[in-house]
Amino acid sequence: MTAPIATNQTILVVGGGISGLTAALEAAECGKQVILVEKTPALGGRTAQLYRYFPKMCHPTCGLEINLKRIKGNPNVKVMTMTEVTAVAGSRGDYAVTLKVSPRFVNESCTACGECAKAVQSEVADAFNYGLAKVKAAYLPHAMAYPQRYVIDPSIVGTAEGEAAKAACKYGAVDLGMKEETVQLNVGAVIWATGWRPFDANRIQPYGYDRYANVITSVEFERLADPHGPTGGKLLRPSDGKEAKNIAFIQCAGSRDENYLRHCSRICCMATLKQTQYVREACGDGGKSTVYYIDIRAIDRFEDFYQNVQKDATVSFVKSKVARIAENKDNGNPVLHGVDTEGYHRYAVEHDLVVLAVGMEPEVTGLREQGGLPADIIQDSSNFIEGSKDGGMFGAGAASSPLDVNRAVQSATAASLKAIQVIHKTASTEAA
Amino acid sequence: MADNKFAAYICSGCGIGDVLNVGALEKIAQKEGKMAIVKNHPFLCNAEGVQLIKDDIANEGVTHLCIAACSRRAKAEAFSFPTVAVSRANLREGVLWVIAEGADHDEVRQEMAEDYVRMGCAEVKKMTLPGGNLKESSSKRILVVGGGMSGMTAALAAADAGYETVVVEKSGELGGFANKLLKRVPFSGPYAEPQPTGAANMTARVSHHPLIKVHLNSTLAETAGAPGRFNAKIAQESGAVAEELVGAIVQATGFTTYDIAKLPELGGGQANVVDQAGLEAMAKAANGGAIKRADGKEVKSVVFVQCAGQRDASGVHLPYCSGHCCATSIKQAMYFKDQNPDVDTVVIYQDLRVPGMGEDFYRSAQQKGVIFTKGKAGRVTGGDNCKVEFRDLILDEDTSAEADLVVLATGQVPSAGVNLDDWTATVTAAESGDETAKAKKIELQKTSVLNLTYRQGPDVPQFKYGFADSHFICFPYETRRTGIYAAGPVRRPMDMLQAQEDATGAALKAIQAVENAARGRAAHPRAWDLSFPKARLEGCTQCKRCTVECPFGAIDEDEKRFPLFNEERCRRCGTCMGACPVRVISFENYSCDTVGSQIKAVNIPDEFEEKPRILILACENDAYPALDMAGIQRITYSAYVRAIPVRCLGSVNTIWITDALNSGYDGVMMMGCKKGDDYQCHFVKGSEMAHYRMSKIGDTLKQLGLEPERVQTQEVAITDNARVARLIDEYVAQINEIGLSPMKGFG
Amino acid sequence: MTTANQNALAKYKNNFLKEVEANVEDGHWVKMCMQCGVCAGSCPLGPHWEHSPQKLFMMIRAGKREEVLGSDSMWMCTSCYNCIVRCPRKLPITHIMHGLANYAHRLDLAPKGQPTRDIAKLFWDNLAKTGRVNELKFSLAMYFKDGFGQGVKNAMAMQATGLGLLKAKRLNPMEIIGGHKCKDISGIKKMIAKAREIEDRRRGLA
Amino acid sequence: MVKKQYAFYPGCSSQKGATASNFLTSLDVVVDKLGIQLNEIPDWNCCGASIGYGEGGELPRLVINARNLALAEKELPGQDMVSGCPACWLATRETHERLAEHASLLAETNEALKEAGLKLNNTVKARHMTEVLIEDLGWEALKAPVVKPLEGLKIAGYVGCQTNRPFGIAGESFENPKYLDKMIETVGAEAVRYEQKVACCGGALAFSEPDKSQKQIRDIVESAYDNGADMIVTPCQLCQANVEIYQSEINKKHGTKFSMPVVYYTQLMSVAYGGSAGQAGLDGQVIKADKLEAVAKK
Repeated sequence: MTAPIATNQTILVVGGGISGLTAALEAAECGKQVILVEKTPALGGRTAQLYRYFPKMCHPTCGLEINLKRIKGNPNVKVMTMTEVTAVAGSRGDYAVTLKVSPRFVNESCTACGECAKAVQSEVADAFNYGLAKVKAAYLPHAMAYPQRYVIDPSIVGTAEGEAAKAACKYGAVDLGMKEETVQLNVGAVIWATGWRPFDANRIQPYGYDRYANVITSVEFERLADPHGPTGGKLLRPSDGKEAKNIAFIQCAGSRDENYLRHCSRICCMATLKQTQYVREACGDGGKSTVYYIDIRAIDRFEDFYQNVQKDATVSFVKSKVARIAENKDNGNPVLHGVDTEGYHRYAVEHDLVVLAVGMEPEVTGLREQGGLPADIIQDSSNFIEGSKDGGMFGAGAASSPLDVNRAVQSATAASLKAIQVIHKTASTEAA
Repeated sequence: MADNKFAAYICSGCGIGDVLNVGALEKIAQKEGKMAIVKNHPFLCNAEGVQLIKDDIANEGVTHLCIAACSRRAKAEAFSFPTVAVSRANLREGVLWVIAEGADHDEVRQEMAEDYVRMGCAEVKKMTLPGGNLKESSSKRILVVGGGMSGMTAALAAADAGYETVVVEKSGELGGFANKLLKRVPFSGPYAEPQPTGAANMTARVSHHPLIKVHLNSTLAETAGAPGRFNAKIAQESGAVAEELVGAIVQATGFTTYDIAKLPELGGGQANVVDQAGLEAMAKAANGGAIKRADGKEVKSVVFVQCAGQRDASGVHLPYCSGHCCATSIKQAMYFKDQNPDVDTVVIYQDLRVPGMGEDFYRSAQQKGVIFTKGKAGRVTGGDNCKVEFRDLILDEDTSAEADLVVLATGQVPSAGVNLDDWTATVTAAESGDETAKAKKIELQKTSVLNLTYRQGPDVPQFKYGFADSHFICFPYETRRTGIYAAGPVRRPMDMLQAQEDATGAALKAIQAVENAARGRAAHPRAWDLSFPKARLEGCTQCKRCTVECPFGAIDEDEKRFPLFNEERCRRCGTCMGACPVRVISFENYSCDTVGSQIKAVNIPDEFEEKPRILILACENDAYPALDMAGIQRITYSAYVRAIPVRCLGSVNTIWITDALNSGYDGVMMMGCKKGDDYQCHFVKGSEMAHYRMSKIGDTLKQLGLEPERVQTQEVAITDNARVARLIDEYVAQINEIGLSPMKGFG
Repeated sequence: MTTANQNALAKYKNNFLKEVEANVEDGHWVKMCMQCGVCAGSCPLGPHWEHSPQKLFMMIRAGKREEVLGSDSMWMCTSCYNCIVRCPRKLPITHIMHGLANYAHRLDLAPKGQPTRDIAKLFWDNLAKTGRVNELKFSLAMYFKDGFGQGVKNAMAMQATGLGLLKAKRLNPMEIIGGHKCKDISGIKKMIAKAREIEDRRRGLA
Repeated sequence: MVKKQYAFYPGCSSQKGATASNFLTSLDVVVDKLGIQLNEIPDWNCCGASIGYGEGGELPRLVINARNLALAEKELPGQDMVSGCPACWLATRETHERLAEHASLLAETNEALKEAGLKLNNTVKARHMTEVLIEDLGWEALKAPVVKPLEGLKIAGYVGCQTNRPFGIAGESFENPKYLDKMIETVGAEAVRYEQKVACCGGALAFSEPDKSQKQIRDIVESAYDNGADMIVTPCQLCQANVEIYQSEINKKHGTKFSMPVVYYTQLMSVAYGGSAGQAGLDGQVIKADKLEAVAKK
C-alpha cells in the first residue's frame, strides 16, 4: 500500500473507536489533515459491539452511522485499518511514526458482494461477538463495517479454501499475496485513542468464569441482548441454551479491588442498570434481575435512571460483594454465596445466569516493547494515559481514564484541540 | 454557466447484470430518464469505471449524473464527484439483495429496478450543485461567557490555538467558584492529597494573553446575528455598552450552590451547619491553622452529610447527583486531618461516588483516619453541639453523631438562563394580551444570560434539570443553537477536572463553527453540506410555520413577517421545507421537486395488474441504513415498495403524500426515528412533526375517498434490519386487505 | 474489671478505633475497610458468627467497645484465610480477628467459658511448659477442663477416636510421663515471658 | 549424587507417637528416592499453631517462631527451612515476612530472643515441603522414581486451607489449585473432581466447636464419596487428622457409614516409589487405606 501524505501539520489519531473517530473528525472538520489508524479491520471499536446506550437506551450504531457519514464526506481524514503503531521517534511538533500494516488479503476492489464467503466453508471465532459465535474465514466484520470490505482470515491463506475465495471474486479483490508492511510517517501531534479492554474474568477465581458455563461477562451479555448477536437477541444461557430469566449482576468484577484493578471503572454500575432493562425487555414481568454492589455509582444526571430502575419490581439490589460462586450440578445454575451487609443477611441463592460487570483496563498497557506506548507517555498507576512529557501526544477517551461514551467523546474533542494547538504553534514558529 | 448535460451510469457488477435486464434499464434511462449519455459497466466502482465517468465530465461536459449501482451508503469515496450533481439509484441493496431470488420474482424485481432508475434520473434533473456561500467578512473571534475555570480554560484553549478570544465576566474578577476554594481534588497520580486550584496562575495567563480580551463586571445585553457574525452588546458596570463582533460563543456560566436554607431538616440556616462552600471559606480563613467556627471555637469534630438536598426522589430538592461532592467532602475532611490528625471526621454517605482514580483518593482519606459511615441522615440540629441523627445502614440502627461542625454536601444548580419552554408559554400568553404574562416576560428577560435576539427565545434550550446539555450520547456538543456551546457545570453537573476538559472541547467546537461559517458550510451533523435553504418570498404567505418549526432558531421574521433565513444557524434538515404549505423553500440538491419528481417518476400499474405501489419515505440516518443493512444481510421484503431517503421526516412536505396518493400509490410508509423524551432525531422534532402532520392529513384522505390506513408512520431504529422488512411485508398485506387505490389512472 | 481494662479505658476514653489501632494485632487496618462484605461471605463458620468481620470493623468505628470485645464472633475463626485472600482492600482480616480475640481475652472481656478461648489458653500453656505440644496431655486437659465428671463423659465420648489413634500408634500413652520436650525449656520460658512483658508495655496493659 | 540440603522443621504433630507420625514415616522413602537431605533443626519448638493467638498474643507468637528461624540460621546456615506441616510453615513464614516488614517488631523480637541466647537476622526462607518438591525438583523428577503407579485408584485431592492460603504454591489459584491433582496423576492415580477441594475442615476448632467443624468434615467426605473417590489425600496434618479421625463421631451422630481413608501425598509417593505399607506409614491409618496397601503389597 502507498503511505498517505503526512507532514508536521498532520495529526495522527491511534484507534478507530468512538474516541478516535471523534478526535479525527473534530480536527478534520476544523480543516486539519488527519490520519486515523485502527488495529482491527473496521472502525467503530467497542461501542459498535454494544446493544444500547445508557441512559437513553438508544443504539450506538446510530451515532456510528453519522460518524461514518462524516468520514465518507471528509477528504481530510485518511483511514488505515489493520494498522498498528510500532514506534514513535522525534518530539512535539515533529514525530517520526512507524506503522505496521497487517495483510487483509482483500484490496480496495472489494465490493462487499460476499461471493468469497460463499466459496469458503471453514469458520473462525467471531471477534465482533466476543467469540460467542463463529464466522466464515472470509467475512465482513459486521453489517456496518467501514471500510465495507471483506477480510480473509490468515488461517486459510495458502490453502485450497483461500484459492477458492480468490477464484470466487470477479473483481480481483482477493490478494493472497499481501504481506505485512511497514509505513513511515511524519506527523506534528499524536492522539492515543487506544481505548479499553474488559478485565480478564478468568483471573477472578472465586467467580469461576473459567469453570462455570453460566457465568459470563457484561460485554458478552451485550452481544446476547443484541438482535444482531449470536442468539438473535434472546437471553439464552451458554450451558443449555435455555432462556435465562433470573439473572444476577455482580458489580466491581475486577474493579475497586487491589487484587486486580485499583481503580473504579465508572461505567459498570450504569451498564448493569441498563442491562437489567434488557432483561425486562426480554422477559417482561417474568424476568428477575439482582444487582450485587458495593456502591451504586450512577453519577450526575444518571441518578434518575437508577431511581427508575429501583422502581422496577423485577430488579432488586443487594449491598454485597459476592464471596464466591458454586455450581448446582443438577441444573447448571450458578449459586451465589455472600452476605448482604445492610444489616448482615447471609445468602446462598441460585440464578439462571450470572453477569460479571467486568472492569475497564487500558487496551494498550504500559509495556514499552513493540505495540506498547512510547516512553514519553505519562501513565497513571492503572496505565491510563495522563499525557506526554513533551506535550505533543495526548490520551483520548477510555485510553486516558475509564469513561462512558459521552465523556470519552468529550475527552476526545478536547484532545483534538490540544493537537491542533501543537501543529498551529509549529506552523507559526516556522512562519516566524 | 454551461448548459446542463445529464448522464446515467448503470453498473452490472455484484450480480446486477446476472439478475436484472441492464439493457432495459439503459433504455429507460435514455427514453424516460432523458439522459444524454447512458453507459453500463461491469465494475463501475473500480478505477476504470470511475475514470469512465471522470472522462465524460471532463470531455463531454456532463454536469448531472445518475449512478445506478449500489446504495448511496456504499462506495461513497469512489463515486464522489464534487464538481457535478449526483444521484444514486440503489439497484444492489435496494433491489438485488432484498427481493427473493428465483424466476417468479423476475418481473417485479425488474420493475422495481426500472423504477429506481426512473427515480434517479428524475431526481438528478431537479438537482443543482450546491455552491456553498463563502463569507469574506466572517469573524473568527470566540466569545466566552463566564470567567471561571471553565471560561478561562476555553479562552486559553482557543487563544493558544491562535484564535482571538473575548471573555465576558459578570463579577469584578476572573476565577469564579475556584477562587472560593482552598484547594482542589487531585487530577493526576498519586491521587492522595488536595492540590492548589491553579486559579491564580490561570487568571494571570488569561489577563496577559495577547489574543484574549477580558470584560469584567460585564454582562450580555444583546446577542444578535449568527455564527461568523454574532454581534454581542456588552453592558458594562459604567453603564456603557461595548460591541464585539464574534464568530462563535462558549457559554461557561457555571453554577450556584443549592441554597441550604431550603434544607431546614438538615440544619440549614442553623449555627455551625455549613455547606461545602462555607467550609472552604472557613478553611481559607484558617490559613493553614486549625479551622475555627464562626464563634471562634476550634473544630475538634466534624460530620459531613452527603447528598444533602440531592438524589431527592420526592421532587422537593435536586433529583440528580452532582458527581463531585463525595470527592469534595473527602478533600475537606483532609483539610482537618492534615492540620490535626486528632480531629474526628465522619462522612455519612449512601453511595460513595468516587469513580476512576478517585478510589485512591478515598483510600488516602481512610489512611488519614477519616471515618466513612454508610447511612442516611435524618435530622440535623446545629448550635454549639451539633447533632446528626441518621440511619446506620450497615449496623441497621437509628443512631446519631455529635460534632462541633456539620457540613452539608449540597448540589450544583446550573446558571443556564431562561428556560425556553417557560419562555414560549409566557410569550404566547403575553401575545394574547395576558398582563401578568407580559410582566413575567420582562422578569424572565432579566434572568437571561445571552439575550439572544432569536425568535425561539433569549437563551439556549435546556435539556434536563435546567442544564444546557446536548441530547446525544455520541455528541455531547450537539447544540440546538449553532455556534453556541455550553461548557462546564452549566452543561452538566461536574468537577473541575471534567469542566476543564469540557471547556477545551467546547472551544474546539466554537473554532469549528467559525471555520464552517466562513466556508458557508453546515455544522454537525451535516458538516460537509454546502446546500442551504432558499425561499421564493414572492410566493410566501407569511404563515410563520417555518419560523416557528425551525428546531434551531435559524429563521427570524422581518417587520413584514417574512422569514429571514440565517443560513449560518441552519443545519440543513429541511424542516422549514416540510412545513411550508406553499412550498417556496428549497435546497439546491434537496427540494419539493427533487423528491416530488421521483414520486411521479414511478410507473404505476393499473389496478387490474394487482401490483400495489407503496412509497417509503425513510429517514436517511436510521431507517434508510436499516433498509440497506437488511440488504447486506439478505433479508427479503416485498418488491412493491419504492424507497426514497429523506434528510429528516421533518422535511417531508404533505404535498408529496397527496401527490403520491393522487397518482395512484396504494400506500405511503414514513419511517422516522424514535420520538418523545428520549428522541433520536438529530433535528430534534422531525419524527414527531411528521406524526403530527400526518394526523392532520386524515381530512385530505377523506376528500380523496381514501382509507386512513393508506398513510402510515413508523418509528424505525437503525438496528431494525429484520423488523423493517417485516413492517413492509405486513403493510403490503394490509394494503392488499383494503384493496388497491381507486385513484389509479387519474394521476 | 481488670486493671488492664481500666488503663485502656482511661487512655482511649471513647475512641475505640484508636484503641484498636494501638493495641490490636494489625488493628491499624480496620479503618481501610469499605464494607463490601466479601469476608463475611467467605468464612466457613460464617453462619455461626453473631457479627461478621466487616460488621465488627463498622462497630469498632462506631465505638461499640463492649459489644465487640464481649462478642464470641472472632473466636469462630478457623484460620482458613479465605477472607484475607479475597479482601479487595487487602486487610489481614484473619490476623485482626486473632488480635481482637487475644485483646478481649487479655482484658478479660471475652465471654467466659467460650470453648475456643479456653482451649487456646490450654494449648498455649501446654506448649509453653515444654516448648512443644504434648497431644495426650493437651487432649486430657481438654476433656477435664470443665471438671472431672464432664471430663470422664468427654473422654468416653471420644473413646473410639482415642482408641483409633492409640491402635494407629498416633497417640502414645507414655506421653503422660515426660514425652517430647525442648532442651532449653528455661530459655524458652524466659523468652516468652519477656515477649509478653514487651507487648504488654507497648499496649499499656502492664 | 549431591543431596539437596534443607533445615527441617518437623513440627509437634509429626513426632513419634503423635497424630501425624505416619507422615514423617512416609517422608523417609520420598526424600531418599528424590535425593533430599533433611537436617532437623536442633531443639526446635512449637509454632503456636493457628490457635496460639488466644493466649499467646502477637509478639510471643512471633518470638517462638523466630527462635526456630534463629536456630536454623545459626545451626544450619545457608539452608532453606522446610516444614511438612502447613501450620508450622505458615506461622514461620508469616513471622519471617512480618519481621522483615517491621523493623520495630524485629528489634522487640531480638530483645526477647536474647533471653534464650539467640539472635535473628531473618535471613532464612521458610518453605513448605510441597513447595520444595514442585519448585526445586519439578514434576519430571517427582515422576522418575515411580515404580508402582497407583493405577485405578480414584483419589480426591484435599488441599484445604493453609498450604493454599494466604501464600499457596506459586502460580496456583486459591480457589482451584491444581498441584495436588497433578501429584495424584504423577503417581499414576486418577484425580477426582469435587467441590470441597479447598474447603475448611474446621481446623483447630475441631476441639472447641466439634459440631460446627464436623459439619465441614461431613461435607468434605460426602463430596468425596459422591464423586467416586476411593480415598482422600492431603498435604495437611490437621486436615488429615480431622477428616479421618472424626468420621466415626459423625457416623455415630448422623448414622452415616463413612469409612473414607485419608492419607498424605507422601504416603502415595512412598508406595508409588516402591515403599512397603509400613514404610508408607499405612499402619498409621485409623481408617485403613486398603487399596493403597494392596498396591504396596504388589
